[in-house]
Amino acid sequence: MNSYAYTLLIPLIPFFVFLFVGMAEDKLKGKLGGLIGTVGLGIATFLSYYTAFKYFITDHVHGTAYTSVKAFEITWLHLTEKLTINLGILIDPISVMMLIVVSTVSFMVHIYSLGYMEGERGFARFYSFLSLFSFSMLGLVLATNLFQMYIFWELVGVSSFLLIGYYYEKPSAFSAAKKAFIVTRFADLGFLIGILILSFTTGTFDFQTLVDPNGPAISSAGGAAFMGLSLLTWALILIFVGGAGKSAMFPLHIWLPDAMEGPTPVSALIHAATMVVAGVYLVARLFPVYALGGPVALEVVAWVGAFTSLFAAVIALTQTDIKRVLAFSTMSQIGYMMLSLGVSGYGGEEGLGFMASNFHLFTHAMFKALLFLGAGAVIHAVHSNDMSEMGGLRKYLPITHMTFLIACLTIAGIPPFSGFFSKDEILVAAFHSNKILFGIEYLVAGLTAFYMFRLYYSIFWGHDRHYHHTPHEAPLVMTIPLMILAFGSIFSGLLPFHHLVTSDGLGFDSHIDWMIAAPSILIGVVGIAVATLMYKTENSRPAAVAKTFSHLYRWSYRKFYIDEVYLFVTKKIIFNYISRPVAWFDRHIVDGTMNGIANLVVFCSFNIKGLQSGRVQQYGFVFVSGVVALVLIFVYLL
Amino acid sequence: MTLNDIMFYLFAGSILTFSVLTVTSRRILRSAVYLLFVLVSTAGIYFMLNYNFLAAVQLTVYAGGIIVLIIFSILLTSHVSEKAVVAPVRQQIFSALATAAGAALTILTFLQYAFTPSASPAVEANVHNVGLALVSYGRDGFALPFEVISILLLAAMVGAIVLAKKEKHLATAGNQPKINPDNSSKS
Amino acid sequence: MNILTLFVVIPVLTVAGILFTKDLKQSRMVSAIGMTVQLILSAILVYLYVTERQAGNMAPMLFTFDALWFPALNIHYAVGVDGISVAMIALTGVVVFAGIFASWRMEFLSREFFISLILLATGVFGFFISLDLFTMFLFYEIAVIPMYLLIGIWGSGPKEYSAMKLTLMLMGGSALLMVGILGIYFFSVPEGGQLTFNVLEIAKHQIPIEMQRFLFPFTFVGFGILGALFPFHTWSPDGHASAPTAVSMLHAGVLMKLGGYGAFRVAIYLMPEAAQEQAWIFIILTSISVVYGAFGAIFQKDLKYINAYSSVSHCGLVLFAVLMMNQTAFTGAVIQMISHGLMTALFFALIGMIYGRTHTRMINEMGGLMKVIPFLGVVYVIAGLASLGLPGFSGFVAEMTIFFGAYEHVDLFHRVATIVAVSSIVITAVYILRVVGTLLMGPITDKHFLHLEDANWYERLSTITLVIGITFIGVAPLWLSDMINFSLAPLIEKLATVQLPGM
Amino acid sequence: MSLIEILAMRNELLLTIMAMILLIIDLNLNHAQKERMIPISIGLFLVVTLIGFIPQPDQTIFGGMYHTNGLVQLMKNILNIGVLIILFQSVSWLRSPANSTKISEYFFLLVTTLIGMNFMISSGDFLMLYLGLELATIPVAALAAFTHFNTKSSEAGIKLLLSSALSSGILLYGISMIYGSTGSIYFDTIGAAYVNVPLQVLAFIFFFTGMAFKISLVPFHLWTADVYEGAPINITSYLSVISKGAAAFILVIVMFTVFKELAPVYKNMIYLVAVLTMTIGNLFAMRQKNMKRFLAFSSIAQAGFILLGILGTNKMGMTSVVYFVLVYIFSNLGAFGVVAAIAAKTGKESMDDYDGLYLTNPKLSLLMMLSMFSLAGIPPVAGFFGKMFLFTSAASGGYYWLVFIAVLNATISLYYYLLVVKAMFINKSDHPIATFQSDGYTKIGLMLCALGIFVLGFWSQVYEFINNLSFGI
Amino acid sequence: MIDNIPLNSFLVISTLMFFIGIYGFLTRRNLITMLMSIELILNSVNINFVVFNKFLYPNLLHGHFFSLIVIAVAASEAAVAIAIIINIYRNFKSIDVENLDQMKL
Repeated sequence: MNSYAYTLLIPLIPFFVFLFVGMAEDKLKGKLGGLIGTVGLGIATFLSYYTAFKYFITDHVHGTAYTSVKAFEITWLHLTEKLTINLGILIDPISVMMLIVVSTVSFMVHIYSLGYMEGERGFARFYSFLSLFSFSMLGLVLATNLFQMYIFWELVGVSSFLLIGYYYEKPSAFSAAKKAFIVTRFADLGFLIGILILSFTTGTFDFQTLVDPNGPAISSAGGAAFMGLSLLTWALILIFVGGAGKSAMFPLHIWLPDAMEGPTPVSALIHAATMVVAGVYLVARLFPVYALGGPVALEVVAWVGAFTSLFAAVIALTQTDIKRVLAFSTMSQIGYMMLSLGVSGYGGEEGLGFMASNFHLFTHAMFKALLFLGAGAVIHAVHSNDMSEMGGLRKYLPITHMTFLIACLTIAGIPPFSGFFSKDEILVAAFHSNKILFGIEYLVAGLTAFYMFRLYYSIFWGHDRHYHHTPHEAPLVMTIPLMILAFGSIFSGLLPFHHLVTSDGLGFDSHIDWMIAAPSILIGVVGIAVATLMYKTENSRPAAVAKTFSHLYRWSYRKFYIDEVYLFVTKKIIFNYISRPVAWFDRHIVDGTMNGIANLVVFCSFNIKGLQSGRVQQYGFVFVSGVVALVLIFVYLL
Repeated sequence: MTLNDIMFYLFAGSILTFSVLTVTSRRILRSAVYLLFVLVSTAGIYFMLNYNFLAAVQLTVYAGGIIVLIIFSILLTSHVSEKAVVAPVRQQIFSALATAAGAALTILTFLQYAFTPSASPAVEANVHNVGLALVSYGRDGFALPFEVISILLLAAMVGAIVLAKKEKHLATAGNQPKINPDNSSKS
Repeated sequence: MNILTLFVVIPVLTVAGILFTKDLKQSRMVSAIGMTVQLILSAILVYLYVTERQAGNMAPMLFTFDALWFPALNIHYAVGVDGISVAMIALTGVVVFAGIFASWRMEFLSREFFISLILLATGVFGFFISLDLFTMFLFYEIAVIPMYLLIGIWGSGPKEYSAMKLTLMLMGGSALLMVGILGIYFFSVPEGGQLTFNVLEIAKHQIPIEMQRFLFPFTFVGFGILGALFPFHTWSPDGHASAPTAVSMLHAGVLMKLGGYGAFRVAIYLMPEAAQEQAWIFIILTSISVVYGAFGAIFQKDLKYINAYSSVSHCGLVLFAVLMMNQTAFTGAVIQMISHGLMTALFFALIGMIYGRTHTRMINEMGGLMKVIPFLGVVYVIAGLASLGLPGFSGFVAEMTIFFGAYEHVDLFHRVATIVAVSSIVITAVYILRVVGTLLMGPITDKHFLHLEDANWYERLSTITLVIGITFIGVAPLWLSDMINFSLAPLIEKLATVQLPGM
Repeated sequence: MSLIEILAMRNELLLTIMAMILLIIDLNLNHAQKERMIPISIGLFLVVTLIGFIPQPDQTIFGGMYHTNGLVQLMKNILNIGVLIILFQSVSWLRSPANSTKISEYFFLLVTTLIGMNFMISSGDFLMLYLGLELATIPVAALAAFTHFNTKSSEAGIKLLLSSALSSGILLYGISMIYGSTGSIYFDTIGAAYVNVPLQVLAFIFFFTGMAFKISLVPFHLWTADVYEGAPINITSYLSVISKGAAAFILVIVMFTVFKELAPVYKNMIYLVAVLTMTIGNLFAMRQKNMKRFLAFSSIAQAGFILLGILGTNKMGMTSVVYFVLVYIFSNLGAFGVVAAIAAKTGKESMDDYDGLYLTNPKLSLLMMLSMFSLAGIPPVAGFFGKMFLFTSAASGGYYWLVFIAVLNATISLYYYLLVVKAMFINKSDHPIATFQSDGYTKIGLMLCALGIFVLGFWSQVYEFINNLSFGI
Repeated sequence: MIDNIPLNSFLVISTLMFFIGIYGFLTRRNLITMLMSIELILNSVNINFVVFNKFLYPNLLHGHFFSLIVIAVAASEAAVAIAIIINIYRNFKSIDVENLDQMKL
């Protein structure tokens, strides 16, 4: 026990809230369940902020590196002689940072949902699931070892599943949940195999041991090779597959757009701010191992990140469902973070990418949550997700409009909003590493600005649509979180991340490189300008553009047909070409053999009945023949 | 060749011939008579072997008793002139093959074996010795089988009587429940 | 009286008690009382066992009792438990208890039903406490045969066919087993010694390696058939599909575990050399089992078939782990047995309850049930999640232990096999979610479903007992794994001494 | 020879006296009084059975022709108990008008066959063996043909008699060769002189087939089904249980003593015959619908299992054979008893008629089920132990594959035994056999069977007792 | 008396007779002739016993008595057989063995 032991409460409070609200669901009338959940999370949030304050400020001796602290640890299960699964709490810069992100966004969503989910059937259930998610996510970020992370990783997956499938009576909602679960589960397979390899290569799960640059884990990197790469590299790539699944990296991203079937606060919490960055967090967590033990793996991370960011941005250009646009934008931004990690080196200035990635993670959480909650407020008002059914909403929803605009500017990387700072760091890191990646990111920055403002204009500008009833601003309980998050979006860029969250715990100085920043601002502005031109007022330009690039447009609109490919693989290949034959094989070959044996016995039984003819002379004949045969065999043959 | 030899071959020939005739003759009554000849010839061999008592028993019990019984029953169950139905050729051939194989194997085995006669002095099978053995209960005495055979004969007698006994009440009782309806088991 | 003997005596007394009952109410009451006592006794046994171990008793088997039964053949009634058997007994206690309540409304020939059910349980308990191969085999068969009546009389669908198939295949398995056991018996001691059936005695000596090579496949496959080893698993889908609820529960939950337990306790423990040599064949078969069962389950439409195939997959994992022959994998195998026992019993209980309401087991004829029977729906989801290996439930612990144990082998063959087995977790997710989605989610497909009633008290009791078991192990597995681990020591020592030429 | 020595034959003597008493009493009864014979006979037989349990020293009398020891006496007691149960079970059949005039003849013939068997298993030479065998067969043929009006009965009788005459002819021929090659008919003398030469092997085979006929081993079994079906049911159970048990017993004794030098040869032969017997018996039994015929074939398969015990050629083998016979008597008589009880009341003996029996006659069904399980070798009933020990003794000879085949066959046999269980418990019937009450005698008979089926397995002293009396090669 | 005749001649005769009897048993359709075939078989056995006794072991009379007993057994067998045959004749009005196949499968 040490001075951080109280942090145990941070995940446990939501857990008990989950148990209580979940079991007493029927008994909790009205908003009681929600209130309990919100209060519980409020406490957890407070404790998180206290921890951050304590860790970064009070307990930190200036100029020294941030050390990781094991606040708590118990043995959960002995696996092998060496490997033991522990459950505990690890406090270090990135976990504390994530603690802030998770608890803040979660708390906001809790408050927001009091309004948004009002009157829904199963209101308490919603809150119990939210608490479960918060518990799992907090457990994940606080994990002391890889296996604990995997445990909570799975729990996060299942809470995401439950929340996406919240409207379980809607078949699309459930199938989206199922898809999310299965795709991430598939990715987790990689994660698990990665853990198997890693743990048997290094002999430990523990993060502190694993990431020690001088520890056994990294030094054993030169171990046995398999197909040209060391086992450690394979392990890291497989672990990244797990991360890629959760973080919706190409090609495991397909679940994320569908996940928007869940209630919007859920999308904000899980599919924008917290769970989807778990992959980033995972790589960041193991960053020293990646950087020192498996540079090849890190390269894979970079390229996958870069490709995903471009790919998602291109799709986002053409989507009409506002939540999907946001979802693809999330993918794109996470791609940024991955890329940033991928181009980073270990220690000091080299670790700029690492810092930038975490920085972007942090700011992104704020503005993306804001965007989603804002979108939620819009949907709340017009009861539709479709852009074409929106327009001119700025006068009905002033607060939402303002906050949404702030978020858009932030994501477009316009200074002085926070997104500018974090994105700039990423671009710098990429620039120093690989020019192609850097180029891609420039392009993506422009695309981002364009599609965000396309979204913005489509919703809030243009003329009114035929609304069922006049849209009205959301209640205070929903707008306050918007405002808080907007505040965060604006100002979180000012946090001195390069002093707080670095690859080796030591701070370094960083400044804005205007040679890179200026063009990026310019690209952002161009993007906004084009969007303004095309979408501020209704005109024929978008259609013309779409027509000009009709192929590209259609491919983008259909998300490059990846879903269809998946459908083909799952429905056709797995169901029809594997499962059906297996079932057939089982019924007809395996079972058929067993039945065949039985039938053979019956067949024999029917075919020897001639022996029993009822004729005593035949009996005698058989008798005598039997005697003769026995004599022949045993007297003369043997 | 002595007279004994001739006698032996005569008996042997008649045994074999009449045996074959017994099992091939199509007239049942004739079969019975052939069987009688076989049995009598066998008795002749017993006489030749000096087992007079046994020969006498053979003649009285076998030839006299059993054959008479058989002939009576033949007369009861068939007409004298009736020709027996012959078994199908297939059955005959297979039976012949099996029995021929059996006979060949058995004879072969017999011929292979070197029988060694006992060196002990012979005991004459006269009535005195036979009688003595039949009532002696020590080693080589046959009192026990002799007693047991009486039970067997009694049992056979009772059995035969019980089977042959006409049941008066059954003749009239047409409504007697049949335990085994004849068609029930033809499955 | 020895506490272990009570495990056989109480069911027998219960059966005797049921004989005097008149109707359903009385007979189920007697059964419930008997099996509650049994459950409590299991709990006491776990407690006593743990205390005894903590007190430093290092004997391989505790609470032993030994009575000479057939002196001529040196057959004993020998009982004793180690951590593994204690765990299995506890599992059996829970499942049987839940099974009784799941069949609370067995109207037709209720007395006979409960008698058969409890006889089955007697066999299972007896099997787990036995140290003597003869009594073990005896109890094994006692456990199998009531199955025939239970499925044949109270089953549904092609029940006669299924019952016959199941019984005959399992008896075919016992044919193999018989050869194995007799072979072990005649080579149990070095030439000239007093032959013995006692497992502990036999383990002290090495059975000649040539005999092991001959006997191991017999023994292992013999038990494997009960453990649904591919390709001898086909009794399982049909049998489960036709069996009444409680019987499926007991069968999949407990009876199939006899296979895994036996394979471990007899085949591997007594013939480690041959096991090492021949393991690869069975590893291939069990790997196939694991994946094949899961793929088979995807395609099924009948809830029970789905679960039956899933059992093939999960039980395949048990045998897979047993064949990995190291401490971790063994521990995993035992936990998996318990975990699967609880989960699958829960599944079958739920399926029975749902079937009792909707009168169909075809998933495409159902839908949206979550709304009308939320309790059963939620528990079904819990069972599903447990089955697909979610942390917090027992399945996760078991699977992870197995995977880590299996991966401990450094050679490529074992590792590839492990990865094949690991991949089943995704396929499992696919079919579980497919069922949950079709069955519980979505709109209500049939308006008759609107009038369905949610679970009764006895159904709740039955399911909650099992859920508690699953989560308890899932959340706090350490005590269980330590209990098992300790008991594996003799076997591990034995395996460590195995020297094989050319391996 | 003193009186004490004569008393060694007390079973045979008592039975003979009983037979005579029956004949004499019968002469003094008119038609209406014939039924009185039932309690008298059963009472007398009970006395004989009880006396059989008085311990007795081992004796060899008549110069070795007759010997008795603990094992033989035990076997006689087993047979006595079996016959006693059969007597109980035959009462209701005897009371039917068709048979009521022949009650004392029935008892008389049954007792004489039992005398024959007693002599057979006590025999110390081939003459007594043969004589016992015939005494045990000829009256049974008369019994099989007992029901006049039933053509099947007569058919069964003549088939039994002719087949058995053929088989005993071959057996006799074998004995003549044995005599020719050894010069003696006494077991002890022959045993010392018997070696593995062609003639003696041939003689042994002839002898063996004759015995195999009695035990109905394949391919010498074909008479069994027809005779069992045609004969009155009590005679069928007598044939399938008592005759078979006695013959199996003496076969084991002879093989272990007289022909022990031939063991290497006859083990192979028994292997072959055992496999054939079990398999063919099972294959036939599978399809039978007539319960008697069904039990006939099942008893053929059971005989195959008995051979497994011989293969051990050791003490364990003999013990297991005797033990199996004991268990088998109770199991099979339980089954036959139920069939007989139902046939006596309803005249039905097809398996289809048994549909839904449990609902109307639960006790009979339960006993039937227990018997079936016992025959199939399912624990906890005694049959399991019987089979298990037979397998053990076969395994002790190293015949693992044979054990495997045997257990597979046991599985097949389980199939058809379960068919009966299925008919009674699972099948539904529109016209089930109505609920009925059997008479007291039948009930006692059935209860004895149930008791035996349950107790013999768990009560290990029985096995120990036998084991202490047994011997091996 | 006939010591100069080899033992094997007798054995061949008896063996042939034995198998002729069996052949008769297997082919004769009439129950009574089957019975007669049985008598042939028994008779051949008797010859064997007697000849063995006389030629090989004349010191004791085992074979002789065996034959004697066999004759008696044959008689009782025949008695019962004929009783049954007559019974059958009453029922079937025929004693052809081919008619006796009410029970088969």
